[in-house]
Amino acid sequence: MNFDYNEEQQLLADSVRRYLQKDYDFEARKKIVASNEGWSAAVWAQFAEMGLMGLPLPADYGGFGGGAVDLMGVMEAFGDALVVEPYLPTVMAARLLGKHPILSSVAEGKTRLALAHTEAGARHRPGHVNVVARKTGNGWTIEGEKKAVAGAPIADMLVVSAKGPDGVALFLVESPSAEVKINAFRALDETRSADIVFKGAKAEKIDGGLAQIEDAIDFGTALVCAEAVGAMKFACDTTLEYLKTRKQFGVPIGTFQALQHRMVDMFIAYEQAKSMACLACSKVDASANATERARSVSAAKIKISDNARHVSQEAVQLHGGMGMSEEMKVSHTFRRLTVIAEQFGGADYHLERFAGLQ
Amino acid sequence: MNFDYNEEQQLLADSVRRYLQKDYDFEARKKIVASNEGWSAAVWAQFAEMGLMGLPLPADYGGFGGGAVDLMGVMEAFGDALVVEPYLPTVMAARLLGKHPILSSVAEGKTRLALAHTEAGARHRPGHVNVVARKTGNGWTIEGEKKAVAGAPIADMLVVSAKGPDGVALFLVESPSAEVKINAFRALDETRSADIVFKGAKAEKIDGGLAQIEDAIDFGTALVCAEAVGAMKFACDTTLEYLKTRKQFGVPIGTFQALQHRMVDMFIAYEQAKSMACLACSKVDASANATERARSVSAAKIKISDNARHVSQEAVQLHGGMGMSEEMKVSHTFRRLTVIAEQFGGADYHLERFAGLQ
Amino acid sequence: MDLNYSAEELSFRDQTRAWLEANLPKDLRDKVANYEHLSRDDLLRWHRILAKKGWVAPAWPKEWGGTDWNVVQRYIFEEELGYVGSPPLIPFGITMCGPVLLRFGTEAQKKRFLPRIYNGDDFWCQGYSEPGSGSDLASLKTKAVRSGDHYVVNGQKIWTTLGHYADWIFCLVRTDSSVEKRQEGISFLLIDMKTPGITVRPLILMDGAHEVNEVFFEDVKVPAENLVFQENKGWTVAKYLLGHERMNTGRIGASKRELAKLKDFVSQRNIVDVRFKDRLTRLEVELMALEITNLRFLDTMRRTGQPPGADVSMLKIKGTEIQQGLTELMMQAEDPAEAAAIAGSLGPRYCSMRKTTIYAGSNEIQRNIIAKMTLGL
Amino acid sequence: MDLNYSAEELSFRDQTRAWLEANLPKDLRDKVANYEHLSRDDLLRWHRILAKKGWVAPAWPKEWGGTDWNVVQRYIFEEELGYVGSPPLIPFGITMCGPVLLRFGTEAQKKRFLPRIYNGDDFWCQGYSEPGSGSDLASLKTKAVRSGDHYVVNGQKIWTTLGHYADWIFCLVRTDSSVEKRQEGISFLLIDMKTPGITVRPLILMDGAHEVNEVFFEDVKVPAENLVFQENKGWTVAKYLLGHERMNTGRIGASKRELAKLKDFVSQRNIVDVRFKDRLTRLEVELMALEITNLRFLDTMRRTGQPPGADVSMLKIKGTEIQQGLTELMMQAEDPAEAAAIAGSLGPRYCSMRKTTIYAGSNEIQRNIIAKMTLGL
Repeated sequence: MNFDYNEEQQLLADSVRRYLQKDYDFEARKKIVASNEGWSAAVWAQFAEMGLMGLPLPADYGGFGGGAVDLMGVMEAFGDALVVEPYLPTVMAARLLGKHPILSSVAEGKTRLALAHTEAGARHRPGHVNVVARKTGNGWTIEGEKKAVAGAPIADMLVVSAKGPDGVALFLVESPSAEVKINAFRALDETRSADIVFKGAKAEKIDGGLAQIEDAIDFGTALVCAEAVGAMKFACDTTLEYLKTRKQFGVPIGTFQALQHRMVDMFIAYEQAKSMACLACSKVDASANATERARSVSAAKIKISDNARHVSQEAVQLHGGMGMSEEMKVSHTFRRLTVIAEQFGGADYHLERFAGLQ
Repeated sequence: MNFDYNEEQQLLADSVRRYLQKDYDFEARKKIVASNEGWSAAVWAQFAEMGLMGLPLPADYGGFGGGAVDLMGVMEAFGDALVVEPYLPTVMAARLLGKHPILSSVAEGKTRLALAHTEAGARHRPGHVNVVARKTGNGWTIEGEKKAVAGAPIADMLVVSAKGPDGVALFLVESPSAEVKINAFRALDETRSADIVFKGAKAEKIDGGLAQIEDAIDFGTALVCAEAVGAMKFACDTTLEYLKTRKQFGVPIGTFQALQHRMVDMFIAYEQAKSMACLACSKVDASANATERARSVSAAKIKISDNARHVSQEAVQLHGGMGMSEEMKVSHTFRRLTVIAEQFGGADYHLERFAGLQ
Repeated sequence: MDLNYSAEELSFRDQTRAWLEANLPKDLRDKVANYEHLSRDDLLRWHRILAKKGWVAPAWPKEWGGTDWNVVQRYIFEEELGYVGSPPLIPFGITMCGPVLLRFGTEAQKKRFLPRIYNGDDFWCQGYSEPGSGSDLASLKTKAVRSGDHYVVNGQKIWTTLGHYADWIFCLVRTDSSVEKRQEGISFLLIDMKTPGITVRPLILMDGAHEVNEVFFEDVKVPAENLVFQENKGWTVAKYLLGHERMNTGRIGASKRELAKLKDFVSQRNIVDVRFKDRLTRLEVELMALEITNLRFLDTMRRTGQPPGADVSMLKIKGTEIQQGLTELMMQAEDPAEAAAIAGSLGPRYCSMRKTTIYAGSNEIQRNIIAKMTLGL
Repeated sequence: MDLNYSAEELSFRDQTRAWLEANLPKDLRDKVANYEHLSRDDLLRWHRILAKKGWVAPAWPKEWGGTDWNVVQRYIFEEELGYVGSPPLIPFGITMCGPVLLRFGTEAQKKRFLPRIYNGDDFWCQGYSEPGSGSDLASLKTKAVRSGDHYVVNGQKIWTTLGHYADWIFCLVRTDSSVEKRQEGISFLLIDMKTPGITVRPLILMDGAHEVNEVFFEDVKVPAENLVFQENKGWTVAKYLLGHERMNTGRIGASKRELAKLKDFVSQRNIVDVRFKDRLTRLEVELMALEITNLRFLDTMRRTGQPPGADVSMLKIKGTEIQQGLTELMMQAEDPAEAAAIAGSLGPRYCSMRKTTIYAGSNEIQRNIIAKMTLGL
């Protein structure tokens, strides 16, 4: 039993945190979000430089073979700083690429990926795939529409799930192209996302099917739990700071007991969420089977969804009008936590899934 | 639009309240609950004397033809005083007796009734009836088991639902007898109840079937909503009083803001519950059809169940240890509200029912 | 007991509804339905349509354009406005400045300002909150110093809703800093927004909308005739305003419209998850309860002729919780694959509605009020 | 990061569990499982079984019978006790009076009392709360006046758990009323319950159980040698006790057992309502989270060797909320037709569990503690 990060994990998390504090403060982030591209190539290069891109990749491709726990501290730091670069989409998609040679380029920070899986009406059910893959000569083509693909406007390659002759399979597709139409938008949390129309796009078949997709989504869910913990920590800390400094009626508003008790409940919600993020990441790395992994991830996501909503709403409320202002970072943390609450399925979806895995 | 009781309703409610304050205070009630019988014949006689028994009965049988709204003020007073006499079982059963001659005796306070309808596994679904009625010569006999029949140990006659040759029908049965075995118990709210075994009990068929049973249960549910409002009012008032008088750290605990806000939420919960009790009683009396009635009653019961639980739990919590003591009336109000929350179905049941009545 | 409106009230409601349905311009209705930005012109256009009909200030005395409606009729009218989905009637002129002038203004002030408010010639905003004074209004610091026939105002207001549209602002300002009781050194001033020295800076909220502002005053000269009531008695005016008309803070009409829309959406999307449906039902029930509670207050008010007590604060608490709940459910009802739609409209609206439990006296302040005034704690 | 126990810890757990399974008498286990009343003899019988094994006071120093287990082993042991469904180990002797004597007692006091506590010869209870002093302990009024070689005690204690079983009571009493700081006039006294002048009056709780009492002191003579630590320094002792060992306030083992039972019950009754199952899942998840949170505290404690901070109060808050939630769900799971069963056992248990958020420092007090000590508010 040990809840510490090991030395490498801690060093990495610390250096990421230091870097973000220096070069990714709220003002710097604001500029990135407002830019046309909505992400920073310089930041991405720095991530690669620090080894973040290679961290979860196989050693043969310049990676370190890290698991979810190895990424936890990084994701917490990202949640704190509200990083908008498509790190999570890239590592999720990379997880599905096995030992594909492109991973070397990913590790070097030269290639960004996205996982094009979500479709209209799926509501998070992983098997809901209507995009079609057809064999053509010695290759494949993809036809159909994917929705809300995180990081897609920034990605060079897409990992696409599609129904082939033998069921759901995975394909690698270049993006964008004449056959891959990217309808980009800025999501509620200010990351870039896209709906994608594939019109006979050329594709390379890669190994893996539904089981691998579920594994990648559980991996991503566990990481987003860790990111949520970082964001909640910021929300709690900044709210506490506000309660201590904001004065009304001649005293800090943190002297009012009703607000104290609500602050305590936020703090407990954060601690309970953190515990479940530890569980999810650990089990993604070390579960005996997919059911155990899925149960732990769903249990974690139930708590993270409930508590992300609770903490984000209370953080804004306890800030009063200031919490509503775009100029306050906490309002952006609110938006990110709002998205996280439903990302990869909200509490409803995971309650259903958990109950089905008894 | 008018939320007042009319003059007769107000006079009656006031006189019931005065009587209960005088002769049914907490100490008097304690003795009644502790008695072998678990009810007071003198109190019952007084109810009859005041016209409460006749109130909902037809004029031809010594009654006043009153509806749920006419009984509201009475039920609120009963909820305040935690009356354990089987008034509700009697008036619910009487509602099913149409113009049966026995009603004269009910109006005079000479006959108590109970509605034997609930069966194991029914979970409030009104059509779940397995007790059987068989035609024998010129009469009927009843066979089977009813559960948790409120007021049954005290009742002289039972209105029993049973499956006859033409579906669910209603029967009048004397109780107890060699063929009607009463297994009495004291319910969690200190009222008397019984499981009943019918072994070929002689029965008189009366008019009505499932529709009438649903009507009677909606009537009873609306009344229990009103009773809950009376009990919640007491819980709020006594808790507020406690907050004002109990001192800790040199000041009344009601000066602590966290407790103030929780007291306010109790108070609002009571007001919202009261509004829904008004709706339920009004609609029971004046709905255009059974669906409208059922929707209103279920809507009310959802709110009453949620708020009864909230108010009762908070009342005990804010009383600290004292709220746990049997010597404090509020602990008995807690028990009654706990039962009310599930009586005639809790929020879950009525959410399901409400959704089915769109 | 009768929970229904009388035949006369029903007929009033039907007529009101029919007129509103017929006279609310389609483009405005669509903008409201789609939560689109409403321009100054949009707001004034609707204001003037109502003014022309004589319905823009129902609570004013008949001589100034009021309708002579009783409290129930006024309530019905406002709920119908919400239900039909009209643009909001900006309260600063009609329901704030107007009543203040009617109660405390000089004849000259009334004649000068009331008709222009009524006809939508002047757009008003409110200068109450300051960076250091939110819930604790009496701590305000914006200073007005008398100098001959005018005041010189210096300071800053914040959260000034639609200040960037406004022609006039009514302000609480400090005219005496020496008094021990802070409430006793405050005055109520009317200030022309075109006066030199006034700067309006947008405060963008997290939904990206420009709705509120900071307003800075630097040596702003305000004619002394723009003082309302007596110098240093502004707190009396402010209190009158706060207690004035709080029968519609539940916004039940608007929430009914949102609920109906949500139900439509749910049946189009064929959402059958019992979890979602339960939340929807609980919100519907909460709204039913709130409407009846509101009518109970109204009934008491009509019967006693007395303004409602502090417990009317519960309408604001419950009403805003319901509004927030509705936007949250709407967002959850949407297919998560439609993230673009969520980012475009539902999400920002959810964000925006968080303000309802903060503004106009935060729900914490409302609970303090009930605790103190109603419960005696 | 590794959330699992080490191989050694797992083996310790398995051995502990196996021994408890084998040595917990069936009649006691059944009584606990059925929430039946436990007599003084029941409690002492189990106490003595553990004492004989050497496991009744794991945290005590080895010389007085302790086990030398580390914090993790002690935690595992207590959770296993809860999970197996053992009768409660009454804390007043072993985990309250014992540690106080070990820290503050004279050699004579240790020799006189500790072995009898260990062996279950004396049954102890706690005399802290008074009718006027609940959360505000320092306001206590029970007086002890020194008179020669003894104190004369007058006053009243309340909520004295199992006082009617007790041979001894440890009390906080006021020995100096003149001091300005109330905490400075309090002393810690050991009192033989057989001393003349002591009356124990049952306080029946709403579940009908006799568990707590009022204890009245009328000119009760207590030998001065029964003073622990210095006169007027009792508050030091009390604070030590409050901060002593709070690693198991979450009662996770017991809640796991209740959860397993509830799941059994649900599958027997074939309850498929998604509403009920969701509540069950959320409780299960909350319990999982609490267990990990608890282990995180434990890990920190083991690593740093420091006692936990005030934030450990969250274990009590969440643990009691879970316990209450479980009893509430259990009652809802039962067929409402089984009202007799609800009245007989489930209902009283639900009533009884309401006390968990009140006793041992109410959850409001726990929130105050976290706000002040951890958050610095």
